[in-house]
Amino acid sequence: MKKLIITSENVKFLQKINELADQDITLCEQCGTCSASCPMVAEMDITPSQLMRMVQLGLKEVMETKAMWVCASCYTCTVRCPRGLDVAKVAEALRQVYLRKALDYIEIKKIPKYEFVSLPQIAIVSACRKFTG
Amino acid sequence: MRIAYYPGCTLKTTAKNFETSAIAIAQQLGVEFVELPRWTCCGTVFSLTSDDLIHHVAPIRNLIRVQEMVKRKQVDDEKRILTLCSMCFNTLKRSNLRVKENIEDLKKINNLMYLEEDYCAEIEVIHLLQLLKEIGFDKIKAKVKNPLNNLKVAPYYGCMILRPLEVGIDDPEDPTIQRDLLEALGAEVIDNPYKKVCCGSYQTVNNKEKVAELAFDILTHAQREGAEAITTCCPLCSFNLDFRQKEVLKKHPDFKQIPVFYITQLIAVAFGLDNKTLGFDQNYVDPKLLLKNKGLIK
Amino acid sequence: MKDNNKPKIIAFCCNWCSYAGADAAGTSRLQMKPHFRIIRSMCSSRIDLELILEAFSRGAWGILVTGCHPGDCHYVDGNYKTLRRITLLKSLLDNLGIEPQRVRLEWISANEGGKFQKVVNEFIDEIERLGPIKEEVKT
Amino acid sequence: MKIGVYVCHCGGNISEVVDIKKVMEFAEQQGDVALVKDHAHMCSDVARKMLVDDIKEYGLDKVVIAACSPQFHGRTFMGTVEKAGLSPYVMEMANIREQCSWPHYYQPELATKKAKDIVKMAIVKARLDEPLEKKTSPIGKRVLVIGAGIAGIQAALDLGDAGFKVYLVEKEPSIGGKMAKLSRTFPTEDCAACILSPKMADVPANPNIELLTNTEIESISGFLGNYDVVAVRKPRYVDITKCTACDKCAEACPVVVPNEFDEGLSSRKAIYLPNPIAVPHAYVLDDKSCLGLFPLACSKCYDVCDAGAINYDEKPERINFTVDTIIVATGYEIFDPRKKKVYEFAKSKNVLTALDLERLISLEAEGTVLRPIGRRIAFIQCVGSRDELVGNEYCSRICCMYATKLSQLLKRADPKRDVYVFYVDLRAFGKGFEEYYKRAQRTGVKFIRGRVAELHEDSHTHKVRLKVEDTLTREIIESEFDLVILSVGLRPSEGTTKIADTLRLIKSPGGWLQEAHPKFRPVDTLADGVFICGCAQGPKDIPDTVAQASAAAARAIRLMNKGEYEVDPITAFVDEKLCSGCGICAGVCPYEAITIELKDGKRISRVNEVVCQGCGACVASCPSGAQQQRWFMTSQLHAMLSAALGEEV
Ligand SMILES: Cc1cc2nc3c(=O)[nH]c(=O)nc-3n(C[C@H](O)[C@H](O)[C@H](O)COP(=O)(O)OP(=O)(O)OC[C@H]3O[C@@H](n4cnc5c(N)ncnc54)[C@H](O)[C@@H]3O)c2cc1C
Ligand SMILES: Cc1cc2nc3c(=O)[nH]c(=O)nc-3n(C[C@H](O)[C@H](O)[C@H](O)COP(=O)(O)OP(=O)(O)OC[C@H]3O[C@@H](n4cnc5c(N)ncnc54)[C@H](O)[C@@H]3O)c2cc1C
Ligand code: SF4
Ligand code: SF4
Ligand code: SF4
Ligand code: SF4
Ligand code: SF4
Ligand code: SF4
Ligand code: SF4
Ligand code: SF4
Repeated sequence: MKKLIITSENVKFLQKINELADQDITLCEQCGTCSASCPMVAEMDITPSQLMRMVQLGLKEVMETKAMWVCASCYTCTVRCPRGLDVAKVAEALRQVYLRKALDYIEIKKIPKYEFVSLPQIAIVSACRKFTG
Repeated sequence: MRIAYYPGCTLKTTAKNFETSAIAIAQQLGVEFVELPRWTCCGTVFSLTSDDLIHHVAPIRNLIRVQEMVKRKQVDDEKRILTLCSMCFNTLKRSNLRVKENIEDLKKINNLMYLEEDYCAEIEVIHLLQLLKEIGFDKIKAKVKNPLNNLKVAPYYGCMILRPLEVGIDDPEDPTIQRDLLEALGAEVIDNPYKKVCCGSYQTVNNKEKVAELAFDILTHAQREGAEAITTCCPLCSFNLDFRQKEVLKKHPDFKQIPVFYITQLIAVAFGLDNKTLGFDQNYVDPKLLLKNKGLIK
Repeated sequence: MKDNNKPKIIAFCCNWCSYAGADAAGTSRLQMKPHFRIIRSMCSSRIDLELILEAFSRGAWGILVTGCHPGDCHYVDGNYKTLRRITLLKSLLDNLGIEPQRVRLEWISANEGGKFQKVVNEFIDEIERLGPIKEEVKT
Repeated sequence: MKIGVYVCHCGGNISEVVDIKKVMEFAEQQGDVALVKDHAHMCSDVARKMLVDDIKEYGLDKVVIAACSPQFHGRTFMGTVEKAGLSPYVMEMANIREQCSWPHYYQPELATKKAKDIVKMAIVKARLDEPLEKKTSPIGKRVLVIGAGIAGIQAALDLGDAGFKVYLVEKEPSIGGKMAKLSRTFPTEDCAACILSPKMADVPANPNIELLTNTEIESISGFLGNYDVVAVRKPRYVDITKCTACDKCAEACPVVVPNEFDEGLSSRKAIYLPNPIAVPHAYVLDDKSCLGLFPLACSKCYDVCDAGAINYDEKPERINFTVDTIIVATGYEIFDPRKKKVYEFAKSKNVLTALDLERLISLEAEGTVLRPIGRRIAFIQCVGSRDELVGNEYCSRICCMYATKLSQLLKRADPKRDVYVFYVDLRAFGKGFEEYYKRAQRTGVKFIRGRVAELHEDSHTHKVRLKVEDTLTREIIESEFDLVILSVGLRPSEGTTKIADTLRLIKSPGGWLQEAHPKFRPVDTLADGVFICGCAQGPKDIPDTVAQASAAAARAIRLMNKGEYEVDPITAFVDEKLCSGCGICAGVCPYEAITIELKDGKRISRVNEVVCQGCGACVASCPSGAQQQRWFMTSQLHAMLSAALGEEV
């Protein structure tokens, strides 16, 4: 059994994400609307509502999950949250925390050349913006 | 009427057909797109974090271009900038909203730029669909020479013109703007329950299998309701729904391909414009066969 | 309050919450500095600019206005009126050369004796630091 | 002027700190003070008798009691001086206990000094006190009850039984409200119609109740004890005293329209019986769907009515009456689920509201099957409640329980059914509710924690596919159902909103009627003599509705039973010479007690002293110093300021 101990570190992490995302994540009522609205949820290791819960408790382990990277920033969750929370922004805030350490999530170099030729520019630019620091 | 027009990178390359068809139909409606001089990439996805101002500089710089055009009397519409690409629309509008709502941010962004005049936060960003609605679907209907009778079309909206709420141009849960427009063109409009479901967006770069899966859902649901064609108004949606059909076929060999139009291409067809200018060659699934079968082009 | 070296403070308390809160402080034997006198009104919304200026001109050093917490007003929304009025008044005082912090508005409920004590002691300390209003300002 | 000052020791509570003697000496020096005494316990019988005797013997006309807080013994001493023949408002208390001896226990010298100031403040105020008399106003025994759902019916019956005259006004052609539509009622599952219809029948049988159905309130003016009501009775075109409810007219009528009582699931004729248990039990002609009355286009119903009950020439009738108190019981409406687009209500054949289902089950019990209910059924909770997207943040309080009820009724009727309830939090807080929830679980209803994100009805199969996260297992469920029931929340009814405007009642967030105090005056409003009950005040179930209705009746009786009520005289009044008629005071008064009237061609402010509650806000707002409050005159406050600040007064 894990012991639940919320330390000031956890609180700081929550505050940081709150600040970056300009949200009060504490208000999430864990209704699951975001998860069931998400087109990418099948690809995620934790659901968006779980991601919100982990941030709410300040669990930094959330940084090791895949969900925030799988998020396509489609804002479906955002327009449906009954508490008016912007889950997409929270995912962005988490990505930023990672990327600002000058880390990249994907290696652009690994994308085959022929793909690059046909892909629309906006796809490439946004992928770079979302996945690289 | 001359209006400032922001093309964005994609419309100059993989979505050239979107631009040419849009310019062609606009001409018919008495609107001239005046391309921004020295425009830069908008950044494609607006910066979501509260402390990230630097990524708003590019969009705002483009809006300053409009200010300059207004001063030089290069446009008649003095308050607005038109976009075709949904992503550019979303990015520009969101940045614009941010500085409109937050004077401090506006000041900071103005300070981040050296060579530009200050942005006054008075420009409004609109999408082509909004302009068409404003012109009036009645007026558009009057221009139809070649009604799209019997053509069963399912409009697809994607995310960026619907969400988030403050940016969207229509009801995010039940958008109707393309439906009304297509009805004016005489088409039989099919309501696809997946019309607002995300196509996977930029995940197409590193996870094309998932995007293909989403495209499969979106397209087969439309087909189930009887659709023969899809319309979009975004180069990325278009790519994911059209080009990724190749990937769909790999996984679902029974899948029947379906043409994906830019909405402007169908308007042009209805207006009876010469289809040679409409860039059907740039579409992945050939739309010409369907149009020929329906007697809409020769 | 004839001792000229000690602050003279008037506390306006509304009948329903804050006067009862002051009573509660007393009942609990919470000790306070004595340099204040309470005037009861039915509602904090009775307190106007004229009364406060009158108090200053008669030698008050500071004025404490207390009312029920927002939402608890016995007269629907009297305390909101008070809040608006006091905010306005502070800018006026500034123009008159009276430090705005000489007027303080606090929400104190009937059972918040502890809060009443804390507010009074803090306020007296603060006003003591400011000292009396300068004679020339008074006229 | 003769002022008597009494200093209390409070058995040491005061005298151990404050030097009583010094305070007495100080008081003696003050002008107009004719007598100074002390006592160990001023509140004791002996001391109060002494006070009465002194007033008479020395001819005192003002009294200052330096003792405890007026909150503690103010009423006591007001009563005492009143006994001696003085106005209770010439007694002032100097609070030298709670606000002097107790909080300054360790500073006896400063406390004594402060006690002197406090006594002086009371003396200078007393000097300016006017002998106000407590006023009384007569009050009769007539009550208006607006709305005849279960709340209005209960209140009217309680009042009628207690011998009060009741006008019960209902805008619909029958009484009963929403409860009449329900199947069974949680948690005991009594049949709603079976327990309601005897109560409905009691209404016309009660000689003290005047029932006005098909009637709306046009205006209400006046105040407690004197509310003038104008009501308008809409034409029913059927004489309720003649109609035998034989149904011949409806049989003959060619017009078929949706039946609102069955939520549009069934149909009715243009002339119809509002519902099977309708009271009055008479038909009504719906002139909006009738083929036409002016000029008459059909008359089929008239031709077949043997009772001669139909009269096409009926006109709206204006009814005037006066009442002393008012009870508002105008109820609720269900949330319109079309506003929640993701649930595709109205677009889908197999997405219904819970109220629709109540009707289906009731009708099935009566032997009418309007549509199949199916095997797989899902309930979606919190539709239109707890949802910022639709602007309703509140919990509707009853939908968890009615879903618990309806789901198990369906499951028990056919145990082969799969019944699911998708909830966010299951709120089963009432008496017997948790046990009832457990019973539903035992019956086999599956409760899954998650808010349904979206649904879609297949255009071919008409199965409804919904998506939801089971937030306890974090699995995303996508599943198909034959029928989806939306557990819609409650909204204040249109009638409630209208009456709030007519009576100028305050609304709480969500638009419900605001009670005077959420704990201690739950059925009072801030308008004297106006009470609220049932769902007009907020979402609630039938037991709570009925409890509030009886409470409202009791609160109304409390006011009316004495025949008169006391009006506190510490009201505002206007010095007409100073008033400029600017109207600022009228704008700040929370009770709209102030009107601006023309007098000799000049606009002046007038305070209705029966309505004024004495907050003093108007006084503070008046730029001309024309508005004053009795017992808190500006002159009195100034005098107290001077005394407090050590000036000579
Ligand atoms: C689907 C559903 C199931 C329910 N099941 C249960 C249950 O099992 N058990 C339970 O305890 N509760 C249940 N309830 C709750 C129950 O319906 C309410 O508690 C109860 O009906 C409230 O009664 P009311 O008199 O306050 O309001 P209403 O029933 O709404 O009555 C208000 C009356 O006032 C009239 N009116 C409105 N405005 C005016 C006006 N301006 N002038 C004149 N007349 C006016 C209306 O016509 C109506 O007749 C359920 C509710 C719903 C929606
Ligand atoms: C921890 C806690 C917190 C709460 N917080 C809130 C809150 O924030 N808000 C809220 O609304 N409610 C709150 N409540 C609930 C609230 O306390 C009750 O609703 C309320 O006190 C009930 O009052 P009562 O008069 O019915 O019962 P009680 O307070 O129990 O009074 C019953 C009285 O009857 C006397 N008595 C009993 N038997 C006899 C007898 N045979 N003869 C003579 N006298 C008898 C008892 O001595 C007692 O004085 C809280 C309750 C608890 C336990
Ligand atoms: S929809 Fe909103 S409230 Fe519900 S779980 Fe997601 S973030 Fe939390
Ligand atoms: S924004 Fe991201 S998390 Fe939200 S629904 Fe879209 S993909 Fe899912
Ligand atoms: S009157 Fe008040 S102060 Fe005097 S004995 Fe009674 S309780 Fe104590
Ligand atoms: S026919 Fe006449 S008596 Fe019979 S129900 Fe109709 S109105 Fe009543
Ligand atoms: S007159 Fe009207 S109500 Fe009567 S039968 Fe004809 S249509 Fe029906
Ligand atoms: S009672 Fe239950 S279903 Fe209704 S709003 Fe409250 S939590 Fe939601
Ligand atoms: S004292 Fe208060 S209630 Fe009375 S008239 Fe003035 S504002 Fe209205
Ligand atoms: S605010 Fe004063 S001057 Fe103006 S109408 Fe009221 S009483 Fe008269």
